[in-house]
Amino acid sequence: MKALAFLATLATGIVLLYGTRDFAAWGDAASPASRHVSPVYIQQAVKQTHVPNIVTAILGDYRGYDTMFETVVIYCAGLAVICVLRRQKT
Amino acid sequence: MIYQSSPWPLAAVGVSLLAAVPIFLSDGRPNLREFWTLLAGITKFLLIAAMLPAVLSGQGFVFTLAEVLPGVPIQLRVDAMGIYFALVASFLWICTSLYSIGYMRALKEHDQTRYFTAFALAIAATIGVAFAANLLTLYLFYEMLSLATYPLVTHERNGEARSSGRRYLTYILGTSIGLVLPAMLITYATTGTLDFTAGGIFAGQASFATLTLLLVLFVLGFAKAAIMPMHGWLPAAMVAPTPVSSFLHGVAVVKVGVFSILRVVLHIFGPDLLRNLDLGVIITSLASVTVLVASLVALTQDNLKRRLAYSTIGQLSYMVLGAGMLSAAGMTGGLLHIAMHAFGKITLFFCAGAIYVASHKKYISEMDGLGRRMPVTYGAFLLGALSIIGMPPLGGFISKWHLLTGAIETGQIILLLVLLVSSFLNAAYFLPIVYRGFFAEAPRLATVAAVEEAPLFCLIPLVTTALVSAGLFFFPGLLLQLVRQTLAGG
Amino acid sequence: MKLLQERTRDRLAGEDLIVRTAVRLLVPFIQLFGLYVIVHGHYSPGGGFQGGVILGSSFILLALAFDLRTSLRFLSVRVNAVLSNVGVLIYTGVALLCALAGGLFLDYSALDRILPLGPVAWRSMGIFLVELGVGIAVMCIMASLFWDLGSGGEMDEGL
Amino acid sequence: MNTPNMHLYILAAPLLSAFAVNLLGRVSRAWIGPLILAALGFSTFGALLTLLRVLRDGAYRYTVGNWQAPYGIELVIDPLSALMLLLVSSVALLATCSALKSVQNELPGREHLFFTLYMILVAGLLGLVQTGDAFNLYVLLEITAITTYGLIAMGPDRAPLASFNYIIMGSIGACFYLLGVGYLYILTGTLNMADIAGILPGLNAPAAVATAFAFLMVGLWVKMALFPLHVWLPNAYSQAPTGAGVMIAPLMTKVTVYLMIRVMFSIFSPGYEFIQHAGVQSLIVWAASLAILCASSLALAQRDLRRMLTYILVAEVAYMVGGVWLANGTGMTGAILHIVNDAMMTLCLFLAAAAILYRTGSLEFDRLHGLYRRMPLTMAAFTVGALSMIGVPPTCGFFSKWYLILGAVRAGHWEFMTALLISSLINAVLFFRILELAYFQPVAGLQATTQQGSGEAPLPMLSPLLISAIALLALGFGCGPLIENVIRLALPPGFAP
Amino acid sequence: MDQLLSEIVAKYNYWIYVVLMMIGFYAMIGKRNLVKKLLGMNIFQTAIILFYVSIGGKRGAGIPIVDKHAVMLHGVDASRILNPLPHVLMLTAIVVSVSVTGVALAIMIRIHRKFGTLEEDEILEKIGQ
Repeated sequence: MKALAFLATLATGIVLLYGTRDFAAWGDAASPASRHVSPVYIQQAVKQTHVPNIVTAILGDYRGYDTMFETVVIYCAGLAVICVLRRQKT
Repeated sequence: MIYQSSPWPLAAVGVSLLAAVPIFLSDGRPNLREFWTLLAGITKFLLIAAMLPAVLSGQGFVFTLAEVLPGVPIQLRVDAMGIYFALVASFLWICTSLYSIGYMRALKEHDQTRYFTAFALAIAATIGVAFAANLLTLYLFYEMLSLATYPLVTHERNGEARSSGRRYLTYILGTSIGLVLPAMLITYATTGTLDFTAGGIFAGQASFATLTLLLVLFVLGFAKAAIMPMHGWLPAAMVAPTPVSSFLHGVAVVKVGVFSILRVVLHIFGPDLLRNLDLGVIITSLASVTVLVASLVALTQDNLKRRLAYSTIGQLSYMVLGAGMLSAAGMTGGLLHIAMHAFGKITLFFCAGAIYVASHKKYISEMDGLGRRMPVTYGAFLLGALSIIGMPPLGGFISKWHLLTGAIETGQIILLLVLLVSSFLNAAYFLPIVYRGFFAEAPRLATVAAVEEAPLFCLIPLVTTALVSAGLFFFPGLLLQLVRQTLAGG
Repeated sequence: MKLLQERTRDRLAGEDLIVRTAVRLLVPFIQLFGLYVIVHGHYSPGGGFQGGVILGSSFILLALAFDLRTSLRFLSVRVNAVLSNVGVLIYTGVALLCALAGGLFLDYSALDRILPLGPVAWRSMGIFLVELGVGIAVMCIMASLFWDLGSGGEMDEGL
Repeated sequence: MNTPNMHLYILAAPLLSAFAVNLLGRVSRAWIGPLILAALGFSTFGALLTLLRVLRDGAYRYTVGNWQAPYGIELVIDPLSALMLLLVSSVALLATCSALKSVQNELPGREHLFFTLYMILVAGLLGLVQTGDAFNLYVLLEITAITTYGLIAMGPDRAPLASFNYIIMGSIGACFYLLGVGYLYILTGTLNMADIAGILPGLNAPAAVATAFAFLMVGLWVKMALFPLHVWLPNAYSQAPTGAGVMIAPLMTKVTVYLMIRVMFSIFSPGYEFIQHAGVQSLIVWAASLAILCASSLALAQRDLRRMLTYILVAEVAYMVGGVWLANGTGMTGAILHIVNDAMMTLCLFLAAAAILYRTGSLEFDRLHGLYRRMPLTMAAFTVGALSMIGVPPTCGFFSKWYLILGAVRAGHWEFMTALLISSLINAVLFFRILELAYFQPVAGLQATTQQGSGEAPLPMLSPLLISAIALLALGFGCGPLIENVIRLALPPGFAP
Repeated sequence: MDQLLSEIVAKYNYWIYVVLMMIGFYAMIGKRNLVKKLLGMNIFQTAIILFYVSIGGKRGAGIPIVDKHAVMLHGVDASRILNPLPHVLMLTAIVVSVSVTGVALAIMIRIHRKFGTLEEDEILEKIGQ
């Protein structure tokens, strides 16, 4: 069992590292991740939303749909805990 | 044959399907329930008879229920072959309904409502198979029949019924899912259609190996035809009440199996194709073995119904054998034997049931001298037995005759021998019953002395069927014409 | 009997007097800071989640320093439950309002048709609104998570 | 009614009703039923409209918050997702009718909590099927997961343990998926599925792309409980409260299979999976065949109706995965058709199980004796469901199986065909064993136990059951038009039934 | 060899997160104690968070909070500012991991109440008898 788990872990790690071969070096401002979408956020966010904190702008607006469900997630968590744990007054 | 779209086929199939509802609902009011049963039966027969003239004049009917798969709708189609089978089945349903009423009431059976409901469903499925326009539809009704008959086979609801019901389903469902379904799929994958077409649908689209495989799959897969080694369910199913055995395992279920095989041979493969590749030998060899072995086993059975069951297995293979000869006469014989054997065998089962009702005897060894107490029953039994043995002047003779000519035409002397030997065997296991009935010394027991004829409801049907199977010798015209049309590609 | 309870209560109080006093002093400031973090999320690190957690922590702190009942006095279970719903409802409500106002879902600028402040201003406004909702929801959930896990769902003494 | 936001109203209705249930439900139980039924009814109706619209005007994309595609989050409403919308909402609607009753019975005083989670779960599923954004998919996946954890943990004694194992496995699946998305993000700098699909072909990063694909797939397979990653499912689904089981069991796995199809054809392309990695493709079909056999034979070992059904569910998942990976239109059609059919079959069977449980108080095989006499309608519906699972025409199960096997034949994957046939036979054994038990009278000893609670289940549980049974037949007869008019359009480009 | 070394040096952030991930993953599937499983899950998620955040990194770039007016007047050089998107995503991921942890803890309390232990083996044998 443990050996199996260890092998699985090892395999996962190796595959993940193997995958990093094609990545740009860390902190490279020219990496695709920094070139494709994010520059637009950085340049446009303020103009489009009047919010200097770009993270907030993306969180609240560009990806607001995500954030909405994120709120629902934590709401569910609270609720689930109540369901599972809290004693109901009957 | 030209087909015109019309709801007649649907009506013919649906009437007993609908009848199942009122039959089920009128639980506890036997007379009303039986009224529905008979009404449905007669209506169905009349509907089918009404379509007969048109079919004879080369005019078929077709009705499409739903377009389920590209090129393969769920479709009903009335052609000569279909109506031939439907006619026989629906006529015998009426007789059986009458007989069941007498039998069930005489024995005060339990759950008669469920019994008659399932019966109605079963006949609907049978006619559905008869009128199926393609393999998928046939498969659909074939499965429906298997399921509808399960409650009938297990009617007794005891341990024995349970185990034989399990056996029944294992054989029937196992083969249909395990063999027929893949065969059907491969056929569809190669030809792109499943329609029954005169002359077959493989126009040189499949290799010899594929065709051989498919043929074996189909012939063994339709286990209702009880080709050995797929016959095990039939004797087991004899635990059912006698009307069930007589109708389903004398006529509907088993004949559906044979009918399906004939359909496949005639309208999926096509005789010419099989003849050219001479694949017929596969069928004939399987069938001949079954014929002989089954007849031999029948000799050893003391339980009357089991003996009849094994005789049925043998007789069914006659029909398959006829189809396997792939010669005009042979196939005529095969097709004709469906009807002839149906009338003969149902008479025999009716008699067995009547004997049971009257004397509660199952075993042949106990039946000494019974014939003198119930001459009508035994007379009918004699007629039925002779017909199946193939004596003139009885219907069985005609079909046997054609089979023999077919064997000679194709020049396969072995088949000729098989037929003759098995006919002797038939005589050997039927006639002693009659002999003991009439001439053997009855044991001085109150049980035998007290016996007299079964109730009228039981007698009328069995006399009728006996007379019909005699009449078919003199007036086979209609059936012959239908068979000829079928073979002419109707 | 009651007197006895009173006394034990006092003695307990005697033991961690400093902590309790400190907490009493701290809590208002913590809550104030939490609000600030929520509100000022536009201009500085922060936002609904961070602020909400800080607010929630203030109640957790109360429960830790005093006991669960005390923190329930400040934020009762019922109010908590209602507020958490309100928080999420604010978010989904705004989102839906945008759609009902004739725009697309979550398109704050569509709210301009209801109250004209200018589409871009409305985007900023909308973000503020939803952050507020998030803050409320997160605060309540954090508190109730702690209560339940801390007291095993009993919602009294606990710990 | 035909606004551009329809599909989001479909999603919002259950969400808002969840909050409403939580607020009003604690005031009075009477609110719960009407609220959620109204919400789900609306969703079903809206989903129908959406589907019709998509079939009329073709697929359309929707930018949430009116931000253009790669910057905002994009929703994709194509025939497939519209079909899934309708499936999810209608199945949920039917399941809810029965759940209302059984929850009232099993979790008295906690209905409002249960149904809040329940409705959020429905909303999450509805969101999952329409999102076109790889990360948004993860968030919604987690919503459905967390609600499911909660619902399952509400079950009787051993449920929490099952739920905990589910949490661990589910989190592994989600994390793997997230890693895959991360790799894709590093390579492409975007999270929008269509955008990624546009960029990937031009990339020269085989290792990273393969890693990303592998992790996305494995993550989803864990979530959909593809054998041998299924270990969490049987316990979780059979321990869950009945009310939760009737909805989770039919929908969760199917939606995850749908997500796999999404990822395979919206982010990656058939060319990538089936041509560049043909070896992997046939390997997975083999794996699926083995999975089918193992899961089916495991089902044989079960002595409890619901546990048996869960193992059949695992086998069915392998059906669909195999069907998709057959890499031809027929198999794909079979898989998509089976998503619909299997959802209905599972619903029907679980509803029947719920009804039986409600009456007999147990699903042990020994307790099923003589059910045909005591609850004929329930058993009739159960029989239809069973026949559909076995694949007997004209029930819908036959036709999806037909397409799957036909696809296997055309792709020359005989092992898959054999596996499907054998599992049909095993299903036949499984179900007729039960039907036999239910058909024959109890043996003397059990007389006492089976006497209690005779008669049909109450109408709220019976009616959805009967409707679903009829739906099975309707889907069977209507499968031709369904494929012609819907599924043909739902297939990825370049595939035909 | 040194090519590999330079690879590693250039991308050591990935190595770190992979090692963390492996620790967490092993704990999740290898350990028999429920608490350890849960901790493993948290480590796993932390690893993923590190991974994502490190994606956003740019050498010598500032935090993604800009001076409103400056940007309004004359835009901003994107290469001078960190990539904000991964941070947003990770906010979500953090919330999710918190929620899951909460639920898991609650369930664990239930389990402990029922079985009096959190060792999987003991629980299983308790179920056994």
